Amino acid sequence: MPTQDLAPAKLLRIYYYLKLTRGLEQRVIALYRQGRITGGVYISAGEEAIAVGSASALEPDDVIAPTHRDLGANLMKGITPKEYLAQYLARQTGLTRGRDGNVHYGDIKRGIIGFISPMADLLPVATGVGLAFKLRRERRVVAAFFGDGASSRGDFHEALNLAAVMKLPVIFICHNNQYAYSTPLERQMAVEHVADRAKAYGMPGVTVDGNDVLAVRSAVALAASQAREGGGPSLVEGKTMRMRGHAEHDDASYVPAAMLDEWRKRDPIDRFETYLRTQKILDDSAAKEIGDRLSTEIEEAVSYAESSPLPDARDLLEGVYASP
Amino acid sequence: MPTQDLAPAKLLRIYYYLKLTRGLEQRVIALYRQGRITGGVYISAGEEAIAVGSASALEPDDVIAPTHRDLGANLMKGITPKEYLAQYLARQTGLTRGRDGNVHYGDIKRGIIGFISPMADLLPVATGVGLAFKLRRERRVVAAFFGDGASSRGDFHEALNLAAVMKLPVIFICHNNQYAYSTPLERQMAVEHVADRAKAYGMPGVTVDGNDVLAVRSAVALAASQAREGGGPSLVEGKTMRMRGHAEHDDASYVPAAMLDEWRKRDPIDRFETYLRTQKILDDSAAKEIGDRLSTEIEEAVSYAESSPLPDARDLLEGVYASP
Amino acid sequence: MEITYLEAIRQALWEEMDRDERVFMLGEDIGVYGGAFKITKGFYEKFGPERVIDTPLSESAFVGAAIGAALMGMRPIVEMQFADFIACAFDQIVNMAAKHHYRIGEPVPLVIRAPYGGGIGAGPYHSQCPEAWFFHVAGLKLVAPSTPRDAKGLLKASIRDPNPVIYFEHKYLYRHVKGEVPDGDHLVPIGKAEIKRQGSTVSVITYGAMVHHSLKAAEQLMPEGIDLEVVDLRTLQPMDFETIMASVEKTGRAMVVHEAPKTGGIGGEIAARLAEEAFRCLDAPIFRVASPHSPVPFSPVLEEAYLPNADKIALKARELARF
Amino acid sequence: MEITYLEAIRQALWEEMDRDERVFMLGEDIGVYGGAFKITKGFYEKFGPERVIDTPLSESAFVGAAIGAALMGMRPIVEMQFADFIACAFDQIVNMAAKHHYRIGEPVPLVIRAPYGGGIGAGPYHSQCPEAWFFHVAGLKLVAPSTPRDAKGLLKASIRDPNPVIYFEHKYLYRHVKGEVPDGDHLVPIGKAEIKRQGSTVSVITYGAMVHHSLKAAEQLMPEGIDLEVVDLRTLQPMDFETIMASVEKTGRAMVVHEAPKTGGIGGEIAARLAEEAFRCLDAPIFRVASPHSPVPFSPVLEEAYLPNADKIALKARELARF
Ligand SMILES: Cc1ncc(C[n+]2csc(CCOP(=O)(O)OP(=O)(O)O)c2C)c(N)n1
Ligand SMILES: Cc1ncc(C[n+]2csc(CCOP(=O)(O)OP(=O)(O)O)c2C)c(N)n1
Ligand SMILES: [Mg+2]
Ligand SMILES: [Mg+2]
Repeated sequence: MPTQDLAPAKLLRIYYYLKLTRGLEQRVIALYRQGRITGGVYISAGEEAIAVGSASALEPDDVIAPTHRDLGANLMKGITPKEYLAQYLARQTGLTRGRDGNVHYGDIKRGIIGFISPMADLLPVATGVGLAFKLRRERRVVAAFFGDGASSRGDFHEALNLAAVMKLPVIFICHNNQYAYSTPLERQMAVEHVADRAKAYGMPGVTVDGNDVLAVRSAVALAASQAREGGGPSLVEGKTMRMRGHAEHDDASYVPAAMLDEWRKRDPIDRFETYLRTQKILDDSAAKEIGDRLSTEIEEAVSYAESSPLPDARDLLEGVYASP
Repeated sequence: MPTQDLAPAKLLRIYYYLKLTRGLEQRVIALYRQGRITGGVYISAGEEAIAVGSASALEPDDVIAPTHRDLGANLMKGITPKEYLAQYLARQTGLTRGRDGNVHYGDIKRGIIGFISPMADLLPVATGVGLAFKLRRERRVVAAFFGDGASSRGDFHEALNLAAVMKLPVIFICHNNQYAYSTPLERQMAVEHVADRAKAYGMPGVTVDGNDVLAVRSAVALAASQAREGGGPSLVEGKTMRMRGHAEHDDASYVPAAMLDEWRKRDPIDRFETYLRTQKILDDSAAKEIGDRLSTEIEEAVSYAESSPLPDARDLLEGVYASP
Repeated sequence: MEITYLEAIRQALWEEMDRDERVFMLGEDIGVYGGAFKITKGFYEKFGPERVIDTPLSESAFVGAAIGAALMGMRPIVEMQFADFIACAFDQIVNMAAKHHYRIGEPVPLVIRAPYGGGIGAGPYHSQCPEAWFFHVAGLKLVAPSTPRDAKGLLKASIRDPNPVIYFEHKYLYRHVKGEVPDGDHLVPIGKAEIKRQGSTVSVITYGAMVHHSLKAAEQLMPEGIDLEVVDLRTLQPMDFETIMASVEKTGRAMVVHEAPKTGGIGGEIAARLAEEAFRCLDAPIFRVASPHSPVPFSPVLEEAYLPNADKIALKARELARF
Repeated sequence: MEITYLEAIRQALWEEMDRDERVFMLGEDIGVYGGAFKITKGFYEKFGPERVIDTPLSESAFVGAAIGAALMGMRPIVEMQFADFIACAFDQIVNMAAKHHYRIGEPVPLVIRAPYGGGIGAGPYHSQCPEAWFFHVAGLKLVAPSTPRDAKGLLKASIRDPNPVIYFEHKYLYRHVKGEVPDGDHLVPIGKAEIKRQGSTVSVITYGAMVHHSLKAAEQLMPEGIDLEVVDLRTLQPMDFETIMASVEKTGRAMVVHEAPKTGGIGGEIAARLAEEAFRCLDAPIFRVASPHSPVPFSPVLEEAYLPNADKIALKARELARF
């Protein structure tokens, strides 16, 4: 872990969001197995440090354009466990009021561009957010997340190029989790690092240990401060591993077991917890207290979601267009 | 000029096609000014060496996917001046029988994929040609041309990535002619060389003097021999200059005059002619003989085109679908 | 033996891959994984990685590559993971594939398999019916079977067709529909509709999953003396207007049913042609039953309200019969 | 004073840029060069490089960027160099821009200017009428003015609309059509058709360049006692069906005219709605005059045969009047 001058409160905040992310997703998996979730389930287990580390490096009025594995970042931007679970249960109280499902939600007021399925589509959109900041002389940045698979799409290229040419305050952050659905990295690209792709745009590209939350945080913080100073965009790649199937229906039998074993040892939350303990920032009782708090929050969220009303079919056609 | 072991006949063939390209296009400009052309006119003056040098490095059964500035390559692949002019005059004898115009033509039997307007669209298509070669174990390659502007499109990225991952026998050849319509390079990309973009794909990327026909030829020949041996794709960038407007309606007043003056001194045909003369491969009488032959050919082509019938409106709907 | 719609597609692919070396497949996760819907399960093992190609995540590139391979005489089959992502390859399809033969005179034999449609609780990005986007584009053929028999026969015909064909396979039908499929080299010609149920009161012109809902509506209405004729288009482009006309001439009443939104859907074209060409034999207005003008909602409550179904079809058919 | 259609567009852009700081433009070659059609000539000098942005050649990125800027409260106007290239941004438009408000409840105020249409001898890639691709997509508004007055008023209204609007500006009209435009802050509301010519025999429902051809056909037919009513849709989505209905109720005869190919065109929807909702007042079949099912050919000989024009409209209108 790179030593960083972070106050214990900040470190504990990171710890809290890592644990909240993991806890919420584990709960969703359990609900899924019980048939209580509507639709598929996308989990970020093992790669929470990228979402949380990145979001922890941002200012409150910065914006994120998340992927389907960025629950941690969404939570840090203010999405509540209740909203998240109500979304997974397709309730009226969910973030899209049942119009869209699972990880497809956002709220621009809280600085979150709603994720959509077509991979990499949010990268041009994030570029436009950066453009708005630049035109209005705001010292804000936007963090745009994407997967290794998404980096093969044309929209990735067009967005990074546009951001670089216009020197926009965008941080492109890659979850390199070794797979895109069943497709391993070597069938996705012929370069070693996704960060190598930055060279095509004349922007800095760095590769960090994506399972080291403070390493992610510091790389993103650096990129953010450059962006804020008018230095233009950067690409930050976090190497990590997708520890579950693409979605919960997928047993991921195409992933070698040894690979998972190897990565399990590098679990980002375990590592960070160990670090906090060695730094004497966390002890058993503090950990227990946080754990209890999280359990309560999560269970409250489950009850909230389950007792929330379903959408009303009479609203079906409401809001197809915005009214003036 | 890099010394290459090229027999004089080969060098004279290159010279011939350079001159034919220039001569035909000059004739088209004259016809355009007289109002005898249907539609716009796209000229490759000043960058003929890229098309001709590249095509001269290919084997007869290799395939090209040209841009709108690759007349020289099309001619070397067998397009005749008559067909070319009939196309510009939108005649029934043109390569598309009046269905499409100017530089939008091709003939797969002669190894030419028909160019279409959306920039970079042919790059994925060329990749598929390379895929067919690979699947059938044919030792053929495909040369896919594109402009500096086209390199900003998503299809460029997706195609180069796919070709690299699959190690396909494709040579991606860039006319870096400093402008995309009115847009100068620095508004198109934040890297110095288009060839830098090869680094994102793990393929070789080389930059050559695009106004040196033999330099282009040898770079493409090298890339072709690697591709033929299973070494996968390469990117070859020829630095050149678009010496006229984007099309003939465009006076290109946005291009600094000094820039044109500078590049005019590096005219690829003048330079190659000087080289041939110093090498004693060409003298006044040989040059005159070639010039006369070209004039005759070109004028015959003009007459042919002008006396060719217009398409017949009754055929309008013929061939929308291929019949089994 | 009855097989599923999914198995019918699988068989068609298998037989064509086996029959013709030029046929190969490309798409995301179709190899080792066997595809998001497991349609190509076992193909990688049988035909090898060269003919069952896992591509990078780049729809435009692999559709473009399929076009290039087709131009060189291959017979590529592209799998879209979901039809919704065909939007990412739109330019290659409409500008390159569709126009090439008209412009240059060279065939582009290419099949794009597009798993489409809703009713599976999958929301706005995994439920769309995008066939109308392509219906307006000359040079493309569009196929949308409703039964295992048609699914198999039409896919084989599509693979052998010298044109770019978009093959719309309905995700809801994959495992919900079973049926007999003739043995041997079973082909269903592109461009031929089929009367899936003879009837005398109202012609229901439909395709895809809505064929089944229409047949169900017909059963509901029988006791009321309303006898629906269900015309399954099977091919959307070129459309078999003769069969439609013959049916409407017989019944004098027509309704079009599709799952795609009504506005701008294919039903508009059918109704418009009937309003022009069958004016004299129409005894009643032409009705359309289709989804409303909105994205496909995710929540089952909303999706249920959104999608046409047997009840909604029966309701309109009753109204039409009584007109 | 009469101004051209092109000048009307220019004025609308200028006034809105002047009025509202949040309005800015992006596209290829719109800055120093002033755009392929010179519509933004002088804007770069007046409003500067930050508000008149020359982008790299990447339609998907700059449409996506416009969406992002719109989400942040800006009012971006995108110029497609030619409408044909909108295919390259299709996914961003239909999957991101169109669905965002329904899903998330946030407005996406965005205008995409699409110079479209043929009749200028420009062939398959610079002549397309792609409006039907988007007509089927909920969440988009589509506007297609025919006169300088409407061009200006509708563009200003589009820029102020909180939804993604595709503004189809017809290239043939740019310099071929002149007309008066009211002074001051002239707005034409989105969603309102206009009767461009009152008539009693046949309702011609049309838009874009075909409005002018229809008016010409009306003049041709006057001496024959055939009196066309020309309904200019002006907005395609949402469509002003009330005005269409009122006209058809009056005349009892309807034909739809558009330049886009007939199959799958917007005319199908209009005819279908009439066949359902105006059945009782129709005295004759509904005709459609539109381009055939092929790419737009390049040769003027072929394009002339391809495009609808006053003669072709008059021919069909005569047939309809006599029915
Ligand atoms: C354009 C597009 N094509 C296909 C898909 C189907 N799909 C969903 S996620 C996925 C893999 C994404 O891989 P990656 O970008 O590495 O993200 P990860 O899931 O590994 O986090 C695919 C192919 C999609 N969503 N979008
Ligand atoms: C996708 C797309 N967008 C816009 C255009 C309009 N256009 C035609 S050529 C051109 C510039 C091309 O620049 P470049 O690729 O550098 O080729 P060059 O003309 O300089 O040879 C543009 C913008 C197009 N043809 N395709
Ligand atoms: Mg991944
Ligand atoms: Mg250029």
